[in-house]
Amino acid sequence: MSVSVQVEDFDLGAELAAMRAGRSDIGALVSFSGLVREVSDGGALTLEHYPGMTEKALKAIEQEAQGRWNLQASRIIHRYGTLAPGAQIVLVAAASRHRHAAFEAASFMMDYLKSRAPFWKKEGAGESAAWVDAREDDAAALRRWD
Amino acid sequence: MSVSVQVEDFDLGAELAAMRAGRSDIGALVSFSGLVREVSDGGALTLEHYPGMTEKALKAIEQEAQGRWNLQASRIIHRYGTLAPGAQIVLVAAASRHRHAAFEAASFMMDYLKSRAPFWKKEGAGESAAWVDAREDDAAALRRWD
Amino acid sequence: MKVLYFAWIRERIGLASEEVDSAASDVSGLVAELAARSEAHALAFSDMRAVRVALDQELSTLDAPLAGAREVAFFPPMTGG
Amino acid sequence: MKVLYFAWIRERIGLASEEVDSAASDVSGLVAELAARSEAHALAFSDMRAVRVALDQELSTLDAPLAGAREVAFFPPMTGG
Repeated sequence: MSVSVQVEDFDLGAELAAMRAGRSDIGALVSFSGLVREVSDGGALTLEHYPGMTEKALKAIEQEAQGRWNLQASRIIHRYGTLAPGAQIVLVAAASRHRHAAFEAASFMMDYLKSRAPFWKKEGAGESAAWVDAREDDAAALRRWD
Repeated sequence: MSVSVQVEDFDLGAELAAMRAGRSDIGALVSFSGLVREVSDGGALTLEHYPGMTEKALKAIEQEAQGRWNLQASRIIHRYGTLAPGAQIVLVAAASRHRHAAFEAASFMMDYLKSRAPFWKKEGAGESAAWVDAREDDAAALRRWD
Repeated sequence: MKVLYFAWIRERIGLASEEVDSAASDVSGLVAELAARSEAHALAFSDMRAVRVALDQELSTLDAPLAGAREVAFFPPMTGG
Repeated sequence: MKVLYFAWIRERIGLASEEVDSAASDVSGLVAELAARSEAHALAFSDMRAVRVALDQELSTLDAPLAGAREVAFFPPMTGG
């Protein structure tokens, strides 16, 4: 049940281990890691965000997931700043007694985060850098949870 | 693209790190960990399997997922033997360019594994030990991929 | 052929495997032969709705022909994952 | 009130934030005032289909009343995750 917005990288294994440490009531733990894909010009990705609103939005998304599914634990980490190809951008994880709840909650949090958390991606560097357009299918992905 | 059937525990973080090591074409990495939940009498869980068929079945499930989605990497690890409450039983992971493929492939592999991989769970120890019944909703979960 | 048993079928029969010379042409015929071997076998095969079969390590069905299978396994519905 | 800009809206206007005394009653009225500030502002707000707004850090809509909001942010559709 916690949210982090940070420049630093995170340790995926340690984060998932912490969610289940010392407990035996979790049957299913699902994690999603979003990574920087290499774009054609090989440049980095820069993420801008809205400090203050970002944390609120991520907490609201986590709380909404907690309300929809019976979760034993959840975690959202989103990085900002300049990230190299292959770097971790985001972690979303959900722990539940049963696998479908964990899968659905993680998928839900990602769909919401894509359209509701104030992050903006810029690809490349210098003159050729360009803001990434929002995807219409991200809006469609959000609607399937209505 | 690999399958392991083993008694030993596994390092979730290291497994997921290995799937994306040295590459920058993966956008999404989804993992599912199945854990031993504490049952009322607090006993352990024992998993029996069918050596030979198990490996074949898991490879077939992984291959089926590779055929249905465009996956950059996948991994299945399933333990057998006696496992304490809180222990890791199974890992299923899928890496893809986009998040929906990774989520669906991981969810598909778990649903198939539940009904198609020759493992049998026994809860508790000694006289009170009992074989776990197959769940009707696992069969239903499988049908949604038809 | 080699016949394997798993989980409660193995426990009920008291064997993990046995060598069988079968004249049966399909799985059902083999089950009838096995059930005649002992009371424990008969009990294990008394409710075939709870029994699954694999021929040479591939899931199959009770009405399937044996078709030269060298390894036949009987077990309850799977509960892994 | 404090007005914040993000991503290409920030770049186009050349400011991350500015203090604004607004007489507008709703977001659209505020946008009209801001667009009158400079050519850069006018350009940034020339296609409002590409602009999203938050009032006091909550997502809102262009027809929403300002209702005493102390912080108004304009930005393109989000592309995180």
